[in-house]
Amino acid sequence: MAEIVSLADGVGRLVRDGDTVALEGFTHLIPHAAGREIIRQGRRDLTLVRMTPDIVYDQLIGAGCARKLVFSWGGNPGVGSLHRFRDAVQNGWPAPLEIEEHSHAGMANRYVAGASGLPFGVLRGYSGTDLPEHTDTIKQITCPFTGEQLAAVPALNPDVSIIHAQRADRRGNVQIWGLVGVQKEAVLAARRSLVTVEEVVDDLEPVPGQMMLPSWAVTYVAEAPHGAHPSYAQGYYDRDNDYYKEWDSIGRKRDSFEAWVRDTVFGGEVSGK
Amino acid sequence: MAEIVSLADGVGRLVRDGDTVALEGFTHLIPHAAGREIIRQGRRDLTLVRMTPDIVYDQLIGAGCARKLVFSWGGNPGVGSLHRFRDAVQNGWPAPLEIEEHSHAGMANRYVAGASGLPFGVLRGYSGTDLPEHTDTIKQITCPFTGEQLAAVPALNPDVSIIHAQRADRRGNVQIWGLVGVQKEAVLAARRSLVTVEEVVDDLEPVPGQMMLPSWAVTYVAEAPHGAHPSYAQGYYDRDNDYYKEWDSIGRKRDSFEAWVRDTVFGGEVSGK
Amino acid sequence: MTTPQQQPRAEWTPDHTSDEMMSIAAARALADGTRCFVGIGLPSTAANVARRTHAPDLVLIYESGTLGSKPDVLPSSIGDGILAETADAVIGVPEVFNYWLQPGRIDVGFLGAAQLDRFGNINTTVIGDDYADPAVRLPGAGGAPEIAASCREVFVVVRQSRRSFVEQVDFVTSVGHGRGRGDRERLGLRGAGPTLVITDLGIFRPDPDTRELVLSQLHPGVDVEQVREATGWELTVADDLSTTDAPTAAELSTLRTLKEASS
Amino acid sequence: MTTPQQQPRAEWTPDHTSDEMMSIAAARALADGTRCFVGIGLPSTAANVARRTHAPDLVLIYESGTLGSKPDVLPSSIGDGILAETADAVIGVPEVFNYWLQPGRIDVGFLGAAQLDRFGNINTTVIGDDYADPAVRLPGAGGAPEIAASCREVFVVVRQSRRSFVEQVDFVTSVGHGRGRGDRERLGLRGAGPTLVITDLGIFRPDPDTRELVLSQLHPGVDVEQVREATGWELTVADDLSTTDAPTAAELSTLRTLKEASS
Repeated sequence: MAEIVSLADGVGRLVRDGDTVALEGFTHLIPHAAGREIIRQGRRDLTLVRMTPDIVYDQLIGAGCARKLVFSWGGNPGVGSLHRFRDAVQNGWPAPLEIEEHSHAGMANRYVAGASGLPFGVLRGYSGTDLPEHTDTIKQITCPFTGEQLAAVPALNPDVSIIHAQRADRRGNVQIWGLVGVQKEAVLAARRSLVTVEEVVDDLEPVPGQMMLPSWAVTYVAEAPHGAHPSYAQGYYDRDNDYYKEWDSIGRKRDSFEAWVRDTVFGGEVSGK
Repeated sequence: MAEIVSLADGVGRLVRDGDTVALEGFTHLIPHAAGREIIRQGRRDLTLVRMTPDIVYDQLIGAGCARKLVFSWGGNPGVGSLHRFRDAVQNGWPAPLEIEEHSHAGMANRYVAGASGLPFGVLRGYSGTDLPEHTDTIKQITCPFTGEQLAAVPALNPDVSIIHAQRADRRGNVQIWGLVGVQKEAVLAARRSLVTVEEVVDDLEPVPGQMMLPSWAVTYVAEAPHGAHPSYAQGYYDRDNDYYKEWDSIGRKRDSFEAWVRDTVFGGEVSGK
Repeated sequence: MTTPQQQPRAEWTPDHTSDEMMSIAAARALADGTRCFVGIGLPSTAANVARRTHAPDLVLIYESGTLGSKPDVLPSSIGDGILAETADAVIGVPEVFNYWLQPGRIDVGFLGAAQLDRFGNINTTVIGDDYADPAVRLPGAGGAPEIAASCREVFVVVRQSRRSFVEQVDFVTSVGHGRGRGDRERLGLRGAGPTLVITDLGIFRPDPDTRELVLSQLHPGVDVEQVREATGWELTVADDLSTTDAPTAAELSTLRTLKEASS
Repeated sequence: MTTPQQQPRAEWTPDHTSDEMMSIAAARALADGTRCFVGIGLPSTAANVARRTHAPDLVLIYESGTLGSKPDVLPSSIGDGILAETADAVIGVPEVFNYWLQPGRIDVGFLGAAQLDRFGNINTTVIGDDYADPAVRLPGAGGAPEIAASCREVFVVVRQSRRSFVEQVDFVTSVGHGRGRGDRERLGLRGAGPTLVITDLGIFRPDPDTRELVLSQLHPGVDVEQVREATGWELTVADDLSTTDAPTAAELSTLRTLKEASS
């Protein structure tokens, strides 16, 4: 059964230096509050896993939490580049960043394999691209029935997965709706998990399109209202498109980024509105 | 885009002698009306695929439509045996029935592979059982990363899959809710598909737990009110448990079964209430 | 799984039948909070009794796609609407097996059997030596092979006779302990296998060394000789053989209420 | 995919910019009823113009998990709430790739590119020869490799320059026609690959024999020399080179209304 804790306790008890950590949320319900809490707690040497490292990982990478990034698309969606990610890859600032690069289909199937208790997943992918030359977690496998060659990718089983959801009840059952991305797979693939939620309620009214995570499949639940900002939480608030544009200038320079860490992460200010 | 047709036309245009046909529906939404229509149209030499061949396949097998059965559990749920199935396997009546036998996990993964355009699926399954000795569609595969041995099963890609759903709109978009079983996979794995529905409506109001099949993923939609009877259609009618018990006596003897075919399938009577 | 007619062949007290004792003993084996993968028939009855007595937080998982069902009547099939309507989550069948069963998230797999052998292997496929020409064609595997492989442990509930309790099953549908200790590990099966077999006569547990099923508990009013008569191999009796507590009035009334409501 | 600032570098008429011509030409390429896997940025703009003009039944599929989205404003990311709220079906990301893209259910994959080469191969990974120490780190693959592999055909929309239109991409993120005819078959790629490349200067199609991208259409006001200047390989011009129809007033107003509403 998931225990309901504070965000600081949830991150503090679950995320350790050197862990492999996945924060998931595909454009919707990105766990930004948890990301800032990891920076605040000064975690180091993390292997960060995420299909779409966008602002939340630009922040963690810039703050020096990461040693390695496992990903398939790293950008500021609708705006452009992630400057902290680029600075780490191109200049090793604030620390060198090892990368393990896949496609979305490959990453999704790695999570599926992880959630399924299988050591690998199979897909029609990567053929003819330059990715297998640089990513040693892409191999070939032969169909035992047809002889066809397909791609195999190893399961992802993060030490900790963190996602954001709309609601949980007091027993720790989690309810998510709208775009659900790869969140269920990320939680089920992980050894430990934290779900931050907009609110904890007495009863979860059914919602069309809902995905439920039973309490016993989750380690901790923490209330973090507005915890997906600047991304959005369907039914609660919209995407803050201006923030994504603003991040382009905050993240562009090291000093403006460091000021953001100082003022917003450690200054205790609430980011955004 | 799915075309909306009559049940007779849908079955008539899609199901041909010798086809591999899957009627799916896991205890809920079993396409019984379509099964009777296949008997009525006198199809022969079908390879019938279904995880849980229950009454609907007992009827098709007894009526002589089937040459082969691909399945994982053949019984009358909550009641006992399928007498027509037993008579075919044990005595070859009315025709010998070849069987290809899997577990539920294996069958589910065969549909998943079929729906995914992959030639095979991988699972932790069958190890130590006597099934691989008798079923040549179970092989071993080695994980290219860990060296672990796992089971591989070939994709199922029926010529035709038939399912029953609660509703479709006039464009042929299909809405199902409640237990959704393996129906999406069965339709997506098939070359052609027929969805029978309780009703065709102007607009599909969202329902919690719904699964949607877009019109362009389906070949034909046919209205067949009460088409899942004696199984149930959540939101429409309950399971007719008495019918399942009654079937035990109808199916037990060849002559009572033949009377049922004559009277209920060809006599035009509506079965059950 | 076949459901023979209930035959109260040993009514040793006027208070309960041997079938009732079996269901109640099986129910007691489920600790509160356990995540239990429930087969239909005897296992489902027992699990629902448990949830209404000592284990209100028992998590019932049915292969039809329900996690945490809380039915208020006994479902007559594993896909009854009541299971979906009262579940914490409803999911597709592939997800049940791939995301929930296969990774070892389920504590107890609760299975029935047509034949069970000395090492807890289960047959629900064919009776007879020839698969191609069986004496009796049974329903087949269903979810059982992977339930038996992947749940942390397996409880089997079965009516005991020389027909059902055999030296070696005619067909291994679901692996128990193979031919003895070490076989599960060799086969890569990750759960502990059958740790408890509950019958209408008593309770069996695998010997820690040999993994042979050993009579460890007698239901009230049953003696060892009766069990030996109904066992198709040379029965071993545990040194610390004990007797099952008779059903309490509360247990019996819960079971009977459930049964009545569903008939 | 990076989104360079819009630079109306060739306003040959007072009526429209070269970027507008590009978006409208791209929109026209989508036949009504087409199932289109839409990348964000230029492809999304074009697809939404098409749906509002000649192709009301265009089926928009976004990798964030929406089938049949009908947004009334331009989504600012592939996961905008408007895409889910207006979709025929909302599904998880693994399902998008496994059940819908991989089996070849999608007619057109609509992609952007940072670099595109003579054979339509796409680079969105790194600029420079050394992957480990890149001159410019780009966002990476996203869904593109499998979109390019599995859609029945691929349309690419890209602003053309010697920087983006190169002899050979620095990194093959997504395969176009490899190094020429037969390469896709050899690699087991089941879709036809890029059949259309729409730029701000004109339209390219692969030569049926060599699979080299050949200029087949010029946008109004552009001449071949301008295209040659902006092409990083020795340009081949189709014998039947034609000129794109200028945007209609309806097309332009649709595009501008969409753009305004989203800014």
